Order: sequence, then C-alpha cells, then structure tokens
Amino acid sequence: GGNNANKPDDAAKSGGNTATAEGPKKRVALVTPEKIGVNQFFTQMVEGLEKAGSEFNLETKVIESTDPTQVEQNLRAAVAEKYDLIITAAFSAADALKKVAAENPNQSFAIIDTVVDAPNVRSIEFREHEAAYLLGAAAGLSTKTGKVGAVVAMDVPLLSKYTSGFEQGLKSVKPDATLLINYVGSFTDPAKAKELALLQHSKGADFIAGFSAVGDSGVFEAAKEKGFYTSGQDTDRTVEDPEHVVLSQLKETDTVTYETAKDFAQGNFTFGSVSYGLKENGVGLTFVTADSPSPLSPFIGQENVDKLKKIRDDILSGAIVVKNPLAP
Amino acid sequence: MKRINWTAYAQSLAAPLLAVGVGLLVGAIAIWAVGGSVGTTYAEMWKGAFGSFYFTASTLTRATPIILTALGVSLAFRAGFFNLGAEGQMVFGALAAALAALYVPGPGPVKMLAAVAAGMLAGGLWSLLAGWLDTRFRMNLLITTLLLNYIAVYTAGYLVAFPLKEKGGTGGAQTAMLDNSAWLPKLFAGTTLHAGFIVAIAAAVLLALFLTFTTKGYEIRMLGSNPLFAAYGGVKRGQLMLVSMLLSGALAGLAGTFEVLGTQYRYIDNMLTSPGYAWSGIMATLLAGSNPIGSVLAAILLAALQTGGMGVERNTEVPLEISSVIQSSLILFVSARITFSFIKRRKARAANGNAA
Amino acid sequence: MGTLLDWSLLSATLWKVAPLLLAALAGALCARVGIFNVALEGMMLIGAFTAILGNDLFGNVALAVLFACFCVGLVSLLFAYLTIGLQANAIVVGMAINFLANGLTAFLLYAIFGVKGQYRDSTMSGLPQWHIPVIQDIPVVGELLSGHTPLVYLAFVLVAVLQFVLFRTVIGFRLLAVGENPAAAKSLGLKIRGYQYGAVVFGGVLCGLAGAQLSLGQVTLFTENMTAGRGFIALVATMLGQSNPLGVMASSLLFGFLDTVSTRLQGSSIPTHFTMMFPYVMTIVVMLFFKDKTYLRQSGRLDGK
Amino acid sequence: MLLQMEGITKRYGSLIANDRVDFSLQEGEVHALVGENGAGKSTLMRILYGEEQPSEGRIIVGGRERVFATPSDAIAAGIGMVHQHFMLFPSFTVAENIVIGREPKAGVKFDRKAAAEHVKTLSEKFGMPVDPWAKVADCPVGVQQRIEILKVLNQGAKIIILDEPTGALTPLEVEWLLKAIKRLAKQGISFILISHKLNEVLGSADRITVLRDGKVIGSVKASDTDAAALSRMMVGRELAKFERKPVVPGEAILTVDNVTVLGDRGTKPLLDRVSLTVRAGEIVGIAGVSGNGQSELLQVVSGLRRVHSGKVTLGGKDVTGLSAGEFRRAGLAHIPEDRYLWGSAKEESVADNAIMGHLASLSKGGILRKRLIREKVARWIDAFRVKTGSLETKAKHLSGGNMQKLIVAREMAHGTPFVIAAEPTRGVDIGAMETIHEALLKRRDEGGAILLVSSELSEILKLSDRILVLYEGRVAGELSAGDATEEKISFLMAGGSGNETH
Ligand SMILES: Nc1ncnc2c1ncn2[C@@H]1O[C@H](COP(=O)(O)OP(=O)(O)OP(=O)(O)O)[C@@H](O)[C@H]1O
Ligand SMILES: Nc1ncnc2c1ncn2[C@@H]1O[C@H](COP(=O)(O)OP(=O)(O)OP(=O)(O)O)[C@@H](O)[C@H]1O
Ligand SMILES: [Mg+2]
Ligand SMILES: [Mg+2]
Repeated sequence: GGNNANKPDDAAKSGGNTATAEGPKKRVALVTPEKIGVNQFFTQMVEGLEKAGSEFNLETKVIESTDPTQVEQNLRAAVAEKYDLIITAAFSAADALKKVAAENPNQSFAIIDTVVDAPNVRSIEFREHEAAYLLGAAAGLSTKTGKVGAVVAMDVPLLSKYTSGFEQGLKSVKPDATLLINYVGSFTDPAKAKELALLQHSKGADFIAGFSAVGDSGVFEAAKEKGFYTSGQDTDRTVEDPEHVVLSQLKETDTVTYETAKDFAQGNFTFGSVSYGLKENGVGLTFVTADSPSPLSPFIGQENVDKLKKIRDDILSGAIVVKNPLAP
Repeated sequence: MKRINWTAYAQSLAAPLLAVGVGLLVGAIAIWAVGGSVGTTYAEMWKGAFGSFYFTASTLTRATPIILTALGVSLAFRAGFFNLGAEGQMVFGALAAALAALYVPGPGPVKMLAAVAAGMLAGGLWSLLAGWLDTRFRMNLLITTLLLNYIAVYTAGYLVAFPLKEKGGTGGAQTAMLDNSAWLPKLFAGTTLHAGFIVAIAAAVLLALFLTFTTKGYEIRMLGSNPLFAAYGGVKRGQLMLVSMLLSGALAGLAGTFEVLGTQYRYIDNMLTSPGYAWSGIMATLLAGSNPIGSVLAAILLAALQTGGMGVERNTEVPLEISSVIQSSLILFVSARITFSFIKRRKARAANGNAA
Repeated sequence: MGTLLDWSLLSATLWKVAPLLLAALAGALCARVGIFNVALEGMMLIGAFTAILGNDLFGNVALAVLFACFCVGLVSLLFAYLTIGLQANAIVVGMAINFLANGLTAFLLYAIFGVKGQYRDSTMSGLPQWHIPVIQDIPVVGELLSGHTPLVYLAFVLVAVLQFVLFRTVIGFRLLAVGENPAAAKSLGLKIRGYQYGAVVFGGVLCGLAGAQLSLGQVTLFTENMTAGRGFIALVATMLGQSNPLGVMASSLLFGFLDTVSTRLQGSSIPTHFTMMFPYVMTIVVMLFFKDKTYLRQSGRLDGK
Repeated sequence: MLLQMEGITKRYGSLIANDRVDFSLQEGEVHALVGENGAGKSTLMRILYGEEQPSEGRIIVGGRERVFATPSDAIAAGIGMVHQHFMLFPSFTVAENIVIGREPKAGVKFDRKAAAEHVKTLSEKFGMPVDPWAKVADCPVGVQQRIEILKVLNQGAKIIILDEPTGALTPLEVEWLLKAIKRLAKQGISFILISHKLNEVLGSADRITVLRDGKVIGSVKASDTDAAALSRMMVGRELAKFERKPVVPGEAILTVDNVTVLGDRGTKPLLDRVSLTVRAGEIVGIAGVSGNGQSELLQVVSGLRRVHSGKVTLGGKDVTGLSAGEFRRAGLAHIPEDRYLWGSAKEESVADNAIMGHLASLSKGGILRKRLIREKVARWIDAFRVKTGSLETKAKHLSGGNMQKLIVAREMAHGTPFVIAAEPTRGVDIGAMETIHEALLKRRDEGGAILLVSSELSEILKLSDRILVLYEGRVAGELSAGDATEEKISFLMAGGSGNETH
C-alpha cells in the first residue's frame, strides 16, 4: 500500500546502494494487523523499518491489514512472496503467526509487542509498566493539588500495564495522592477524551496523563484551554505544546523494528524472546531517559527530574520492582 | 412448454453487470487520481479475491459469516421484522460457543456440537429478547436491536477482558484457545476454508426451500408481506415473530460460532465487530432483496471486494483507503441498479414523446 | 452521589449534545419525507473532515463551516439521487456511504495532509466560544448557557426554526404531506421528489454542521472515524423523538445526559464496560414508558423508505 | 363541448386497455362510464387526469388540444379527480386536506384560521357541510368523500371525475352524494361518474357510455335506457336469473352472546351487549351506517379482536378469546370487509393469495403440495372467472374486482358451515356480482350459515333471511325478510327504535 518503502526516491537511493552491495538484497516485510494511522505504534514501526531499509540495503515492504482476520492471509502471501524476514506485531497477530510459523519452519519471523513461542520466531516485548511507573512518579512529585488524572482509551488488560504502572509510581512518591481514571471507550475519540480531561480537571486534577491513543490530542487541547499539565505517549509529544504537554512516555517501537531489521541484515538475528524495558532503552520518559528538544516545564522542574533519574536507577538495579499486572 | 424470455433474462443480468461497471469506473477515477495504474489495480483486486486456490478459499472463508448473518437477517426481513441486531447476536453466539467448547467435558465432537448449540441458542435468545420487547411492550424493533448491539458488545468485552480472560496470556482480551479436537475441519489443507462454509451454503438452500415449500415458510412470507392478511388467515403473529426472530438470531449466532470454531479457535474481543461481518451480512441481504440464494452471492461479492482489497494493498502502490472507496462505490451502484431505472426512464420518455 | 449531579454535568451535556442534535434533526427531516437515513454517521464524518480542510484552505472558521456544509450537501445529493432518483434501497446506500466516508476521509487525510490517523495543527483556531454578556455572570445559569460555540446555539435555534417551519409554514405543511401520503401528494401535483431532495440535502447541510462542531468546536483536529458511532445514536434519537424537532431535542438531551452520568459512574465500583452501556440500557428502560406510536414505524419496513 | 377525448388508445405491452375510445362532456353534464371489471374505465380517466399517457389519441378541453403530462397539468386545465381509494392525509385536519396546494398564507406562515374560514365558505357555497377543524382520520367515509370533492372544487375544477365514488358509502351517504352532484351540475360543474351500480347511474346521469374490453360499445341518454338494456351492453350476454328457495333454518351455528367491546381510549363501547345467532341454512344480514360497530362485530366473530365480556360459540364450540386460526378450525370462512387491508398480500402471487387458510388440506407434513395447489387454484379461478395473467402474477396487478372474486373463490372453497361475507361484491361488476350472490345462496341452500354485512341495502334485502341493524354498537332492531323494506331499515340505521327491539 501507500506506506511502501519503495517509493521512487527511496528506490533510487537504494539502487545507488545496490551498486556497492554484494549479492541480492535481503527482503523484509512488515505485516500490520490493522490499518496504520490510529495507532502510533505501527507508524513508528514503519519508520524504523524504512530507516533500516535504507541504511542496510534491504528491500522493505509494508502490508497493512484492514482487520486482524486478514493477518493470516497476508502472512501467507508474504511467505509465498519469499520475503527473507517477516515482521508482524501485536497480540492480535499472534494466533495467525503461530499457525503460519509452524507451517513454514524455514521462514524467519519476528513479532513485536507480544510473545509467540516458536523456533523460527523472534518475539519482542515491552515493559511499558516501567515507563508508566516513572510517569506516575513524575506526576506524584509535581502535582500541587494531590490529584492526578489519567484518560485511558479502553478498559482492556493490555492498557492495565500503563494504568497499573502509573498508579504504582504515583503512590510510591505520594501515597495519599488521588488518581482519577476515566475510559474513553474508543481509540479514536478525541472529543470524548477532551471531555473526560475537562471533567478530571474540574475535580481538581492538575496533571492528567493521556493514554487514549488518538484521543490524547483532545486531552492536550483541554490542557491548553484550562491551563493544566498533561503527557503523551510513544513519541516525544512535548514538542507539540511544551507549556502544557510536559512529559511523554516513550515506547521505542521504531528503534526496536530498526534493530530487528539491522540484526537480520548483519546476520546477528536470533530467535527467541527479547524484552525491552528501561534498561534496554525500549521504553522511557522524556527528560529522564531521553533528551527532548522542548524546554523542561517548571511544573516538573529539574529537581524532580533528578529524583526521577534516581528512581530509574533503582528500577535498573532492581531496588524497585515494578509489578507487571499481566504477569501470571 | 415454457418459452424463455431471453430479452428479459438478458436485461435482468445486464442490470447488475452495468452497475458493477459503473462502480468500477468510479473506482478507476479514484485510482487514476492517486496516480495508480487502473489495470494493475483491478487485476490485483481480482487476484487477491480469486487469483489462486488459496485466495479463493480465503474469500469464501470470509464470506461464511457474512452468508450466515445475511440468511438470519433475511429470514427476519421476510417475516417483516427489521432485525438490525445481527452484530450483538453474533457476538453472544461466538462467546457462548467458545465457552461451551472450552468447558463442556468430553471428546471433540461433543464439544463441537455443544458449541454449535450454545452459539445458536445465545444468538437466538438475544434476538428473541428484542422480539419479545416488541410483542410484549410494542418497543420499536429497529431501535431495540440497535441498542442491544451495544449492550452485547460491551458485555462480551467485559467478560473476555476480565472474568473469562485467558490465564497468563499475552494480555489480549480473549478466551483461552480451544482444544484442537473441537476445531472445525478444514475443507482443503493449507487453506482457511472450513466446514462452516458447507453448512452456510446448505443453510441457504434449506432456507430457500423452507420459504417456498413449507407451510411455515409460507406463513412467514405472508406475515412479512401483509401482517393483517396473515392474522386474518389464522397465522399467529406473536408466535411466528418470536420463532423467526429466534431463528434469525440463531443463524447470526451460528455465524459467530463458526468464526470461533473454524477460524480463530477462541473468542477475541472485537473479532467480529472490527471486520464488520454483521453489517456486511445486512447489506448482502438488502442487495439480494432478502432472497437466500441471492444473499449468498452478494455475501461472496462483498467478501471478494474485501479480500481483493487486501490484494491491492499487498501488490500495488495504491493506498489501502482507495480500496474501500472502490468497494463502497461498487456497493452504491449495485444497489441502485442503474440500468434498470435507466431503461424505465427511457420508456417513460418515449411514452411522453408519443403523447406530445 | 453528590459529585454525580452538578451543574457542570448539565453544561457538559449541552455542548456535547450539539453534534448529536444536529445530526438527529437531519435524520428527522429525512424521516419526515419518508427516507430512512442511516448515512448520518458517514455524513457527519465527512463534515468533520471538510471543516478542518476548509479551515486549512481558507484560514477562516466561518468559511470552513460553510465549506463543510457544502461538501456534505454534495454527498447527500448523491445519496438523494441514488435513493430518490434511482430508487435504490436507502439503507444499503446509507451504509455504503458510511463506508465510503470512512475510506474517503482516511484517504484524503493521507493525500492532502500526508498523515495517517489524525491531523492536528496547533496553530489552527477552532470555533470561538461565545460568552454572553449578562448571562455569563449569573452563577449557575452562566455556566450552563454561556461560553459555547456558535454552532451549539445554532443547533438549539434550529430546533425552534424547524419546529416552526414544519408545523407553521406552508412549505413545512407540504413537506409533511409528502411524508404522510406520497401517492396523495403526487396526485395533487406536489413535486414529491423536490421535497425529498430538499430534505435530504438540507439534512446533509445539518450533518456538515454537526461534523464541524465536532472537529472545530468540541476539539480542533480531525482523526479517522472521530464520529465514533455518534451518527447511529443520532439515528436512535431521531426515532425516539418521533421525528419531531422538539422530541428529537428531548431525546438527544436525554442521551447526552445519560452519557454524562455514565462518565461520572466510572469512578464507582461498577466495571467500566457496564457504565458505558448504561445509556443504552437506560434508553430501553425509557422506551418502556414511551409507548411506540411511532411515526417511523413504517421505516422499519424493508425498502427503507 | 367542454371536453372531447378522441381516439384514445392505451396499450400495456400486448394488452389494449383502451381501444380508440371517443368520449365527450358538456358543461353541467353528468356523464356516466360503466363496464365490467377491467373494461378500461379507470385507465381512460387516469389518462384524462394526466396520470397516464395515451398511446394514441388526443384530448381537447375548451376547444384547445392539451397534453397532460402530470396531474398538475390536468388540474390547471380545470380537471379534478376523486380516486376510488381516497387520496387524503388522515392525520391532517379537514381544512388542511382541502386547501393543500393552495394554502392561504400570512407571510411564510400557513394561515390555518383563514383556511378553516375559507373551507367553511366553500362548503356553504356548494352545500357540502364539513367541520374544518376535524381530523380526517376521525371522519366517516361519506364525509371523506365530501372532503375529496371540496378539495377538487377548491382547485377550481370545472370537470370532476368520480371513480366508483359510492363503493364504500352507506345508502344515505349515496343518496346525499347523488343529490349533491345534481346540484353542483346545475351550478355548472361537469361530472364523469364511474359506477357499477346501474340504478345510481340511471338516477343521476344525463348520458351513459358503456365500455367493454377497452372499446366504446355505445353512448346513450339515461332517459332512453334501462338497467336491463345497460347490463346487456356491458356484459354482452343475458344475466342468469336466480331464485331464493325457502329453507327451514337448522341448528345454531354461530351465537354471539352479550358481547361488549370497549373503545381503545376507554370511551364508549364499540359493541354494547350485542347478541345474535346465525343458524344453518340462513343468511343473516347486518345493516348499519359504517362506524356503528360492524367492523368490530366482524372482527369479533372472526377471532381478530378480543371481547371484554360476553361469549362467542361457533359450531357448538366456545371460541371466546381464541385466535383467528382457532375460529377457522372451528369452521369459519371469511370474505373480509377490506380486500387490501385484510384480504390479500399485494406483493405476493395470485397462488399464494389463494391458498391462505387452506394450508392444512394443501400440505403434507408441513410441505406445500405445489401441484395440487396449482390444480385447485386454477379451478377456483375458472369458477369465478377471475381475470389474471397467470398464477404467478402478483396480486397487485389484478383489477380490484378480480381481486375480490379471487377472495370470494378462496373463502367459498373452504366449504365451512359458517361464512362471513362482508361487502362481498364491493367494486365488482354486475356479472360478477351475480356469480357471487349465487355462490352465497347455494351455500345457504346446502345448509350453510352466513353472516352478511353490506352497506348496499339492495344486497341485504336480496339475500338475507333475517336482518339486524346496528346503531352505536347496539342491535337497534331485527327484521325478517318478509317485513323488511328499505324505509324500515333506514329508519333503524338512523337510530330510530324498531318495532321488534331485541
Ligand atoms: N399499468 C398497467 N399495466 C398493465 N396493465 C394495466 C395497467 N393498468 C391497467 N391495466 C389493465 O388494463 C385493463 C383495464 O383496467 P382498468 O383499471 O381501466 O379497468 P376498470 O374498467 O377500471 O375496471 P374496474 O371496474 O375493475 O375498476 C385491465 O385489464 C388492467 O389489468
Ligand atoms: N403494473 C400493472 N400491471 C397490470 N395491471 C395494473 C398494474 N398497475 C395497475 N394495474 C391495474 O390498473 C388498475 C388500477 O387500479 P385502481 O387503483 O384504479 O383500481 P380500480 O381499477 O379502480 O379497481 P376496482 O376494480 O376496485 O375498481 C387496476 O385494474 C390494476 O389491476
Ligand atoms: Mg377502475
Ligand atoms: Mg374500479
């Protein structure tokens, strides 16, 4: 589709590379279980893949599925097209991958953000709860009112990694803080997300974290209108409005995809399960684990950032253990 | 004996074909507008839907739940009840089937039968509830079935996100996977097509026979056509409505059941809502004027448009969104049966010309 | 419970009801000429998109709103041509339009703005919020009635206007006649198709307003599928309100209110899924008390008109 | 000459509905158009009113040739039409229905008060009293007819087409209507009147044109002809004569005992302690102005409406509160009052319409026996000379009279001991009427019990052994066939108390 890496200019670039490379180009396909767009996660994967493609002379291809039921068909089509590596993502692709991987034992696969236990699959997981913990701690350290909000897309187990981590972090620094959680009921409803943020603000929350996918933009608007503070997800969203969007919880799906493709290109690819947390720099928090082009908001303050860095170190050292709500 | 009226026959065929033609033309304009190659795009669309045995099988797999919901809905439509609740009925059917297959003890076939029974029953009862609200409280079926969809989807969402969630899974809101023995057999190894497709086709034939050749089918048709006439002739509206809503929901439930037993092997939150099977089913029925056999063809057409769209996505530069533009313009024009009204108008104009 | 019902609740109800109400009025108008318009959702979505697009093109919210109305008007003209002109089944066409709207907006988002998922320009200004002089200073009333976007006020003004037009004017009277008995209207020489086209296209304009309020009033951005089912709720509001502007307003407000209550219930021990289905359950309960004399009962018929 | 239609031909495919028809009308003339069902009367009028386009021929109004592409064109030329099935808006008021299309305005507003006043003056001018503020749905059929005529007059019609205007009216309403027509004709309005009732036609028309198979058979002055001559022209043959043999009634088949049915809004009862008995071998006629409980009584004795108190037995079985199906199993056949509302499914085939209620005998193990169905239905159709293309033709394509014949055929085929015959000959031509009357009398002679409800007093008088009159939901009186006269019945129908009160 439209996200294909082989746009004419890319092709020209990689064509230039081919001259220097030896042998045929390795081919990598990315099959997403849903349309790219709403979930930032997939957009970043595409970016990571394309970057790896141009740096390591890979032929890359993105195949979007309209819905998860199409994944199996797309995986099989990718196998038939003889891609050297097929990457997919999310739990909704897991069942299909299990099937297709078992049927094609000589084909290499990778799946991001969930685990598929098969000899020819590399699984990459994230420990988002660690980053959420940091975000929660940041909220706890910075709040003036002692009330903190979270606007969450849906009440589903996957997102409890975020809410639970957030709450653990918040309570660790401010045990008496009040956490208001509201669910939008959709990944694509900024109007409702904004309404919920306004509601939480009217109840006294001065920091409201957005966990509502596209809805986060609604939370940001509410913050701008009412002058409270908020945070975004996945990428550094502080750049959009550093005054109000004061933090962003990072999830480096682009890096992870990039590295997967890179390993493959360089022959370092291994199967099995890998987990990315704070330690591996797979997840993080702006200002604390990664620099940001935005100015640091006085609401957070350098002092708190230093404290947060300390907390991060404690997590890394194991002094603080963040509970994963999904762990058995 | 009977002389076949070839012109009429050709006309009845020409109508949908021309409509498809106009739909494709509109799609072609859209493809051309984004700089894609029209020929390649349509070729890929065809290949994606029917280009190989595997893809044809995938198309039919996707058509299976659409056929079954379409049949369910057409049964209700024929009886005169506008059942827009296929989605909720399907969801509950699938969930109940998954639970039965997971928790009913015994060998595979027993689990499978229990799942089919539970799925049909759950879908049927949910539909029956709407029917009952209509007969008992005269609540508008159109509204209640729409509202009951939301309730079913949220309830099922809650159940698989919490109490029934797979233990120690990857975190998705889904039940555990069914035991292999309860899986519906595949029709052809290496494809996704499962035995549910055969059942769906059989159900369509049975429904068509039922409606034309049985007394109950007759009563249902008359009830749908003129409820007062049916009442006058001694047909029991209330009873027949409940029965047809029950059957209608049971078919939608069966559609959900087969998705669980034949393709996903578990119930996953949104597995039926995000592909929009129920709405495709309703659309298929309406396109076919509630004719069971026609619904099968319309369902396959809709499924082919969707799988064909994936073919376009995989093999061309045309963005995914364009394929939904093509699909919807096809549906629009097929529904309008362009030629038909076009011919009618020409006739009317000719008649006017005569008069003047 | 104290925090459950407060004035901000009513105020929130008021502004978030606006898109719903505008779309439901569109639905009511179509129903009045005998067309069951299930395309409200899609038309609202196109309205939301074209409002943002218009704002981007003209840099002027008023022009943006007009642009949205114009574009959705065109789409509804297509709907009208297929259902009225070509006698296609209104429900099929409506559903196909919903589907088309989803694909088209996502496609244009990518083609025009080069993004997927959402488009947001933080320098773009949305609809202004009108603070009404004297009223805004009255304690409770001010919070309730002041500070909304012009389209929120317009939505409620339109209720009165439509109520007046339908039941007090000649054109409204004829429109009702067309809906009540098309054969009779035709035998009188009334141009039924004209009224039907008019109602559907004007309904389209209302959906354009609904979309604009959503993408320029409620928030200032567009995301794929941002209507998130509001068009279907509007459809229910249309039916529940018996296609009467005042009735439609009442049922829309009821929905808005129930939705607000459901949000406030989220903090309680009730699982979120159940608080979210609360408005739907309550609507069914409410229907128990409003016996169905429905004017639109016939729209439950197969042909969708 | 005010209007001339010359050489009008209308073809529907191979069918010729009108074949070179010439027709004319003078100012102030009442010109009747008669003919069998399907002769082409309605078609000719639809052409005149712009609802259909003629295949050939021309229309001249006031000396100028005109083409009517739509009804609006015809209305503009001063032609108005009152359809057999009223074209009214039931939920609107009388005034609204009359002024629609020419509403008085106050700015953009529809001035309903002015409309009501205008309607009042109009109705006084033409001597047709109506209540402008009443809702049309609440008006009796006769008043609805009046509203239709006023509407047409308000449109400035000089020529008014009435297609079977008396079909659904009571005798009093008919009498009133015919008088009104004559009065309006004196005021210069011209009428084209379609009717199957020759006495009405002879009594009110100046000229009569007979159509058969789409062709004009003849055009005569009303004063130069009589019913016998007319019916010969129409049917093309002599009508069979029949006689009513004396039969001694047997046991009671249907008894209605003290039945009360309350109104929906808890208003006064629709049926008030009604009792009646129909015995084997007799026809009991029910007369009454419509709206006095006939419909409710019919629904009660056919299981379509619940009673609030009282008892109904059929064939010795207590059927009170049972469903229509149970009534039918207990031995009921029912020719319904309204053939389209109750009696048929327009979108379904003739065969499907014909087998309703016969399923038990036409199926085996729940499966319809298609061949048997075809044979049986073909036989019924032959017996009643129902004109239809095939058994698969949709019922809506049958002319109204033919639909009625199909229903009568279906119900008589049941051979049940009890038959309800409600308006059994409404809209059918005189030939068909004879066939239907014969069938009813034959059943009676064979020991059937028949409840006849008709707004046609002549029909009641001709067929009934006993006559009951309903007034305001009560049995106002009972007359035996010997005593009954139109005057006596009319007196009871108007609420006068009878000499043999119940
Ligand atoms: N639209 C049409 N298409 C085909 N045939 C038609 C159409 N309209 C009328 N006919 C046929 O034309 C013939 C004349 O019909 P018409 O309604 O004029 O009869 P009529 O004299 O009014 O009969 P009736 O006494 O039953 O009212 C009938 O055979 C009828 O079936
Ligand atoms: N498409 C059609 N094909 C054949 N006949 C038709 C068609 N449409 C209408 N007709 C015929 O045209 C006539 C129109 O019916 P209309 O409503 O005028 O009743 P009518 O002829 O006055 O009936 P009645 O017999 O009760 O007087 C009927 O004879 C009907 O059978
Ligand atoms: Mg006629
Ligand atoms: Mg007639």
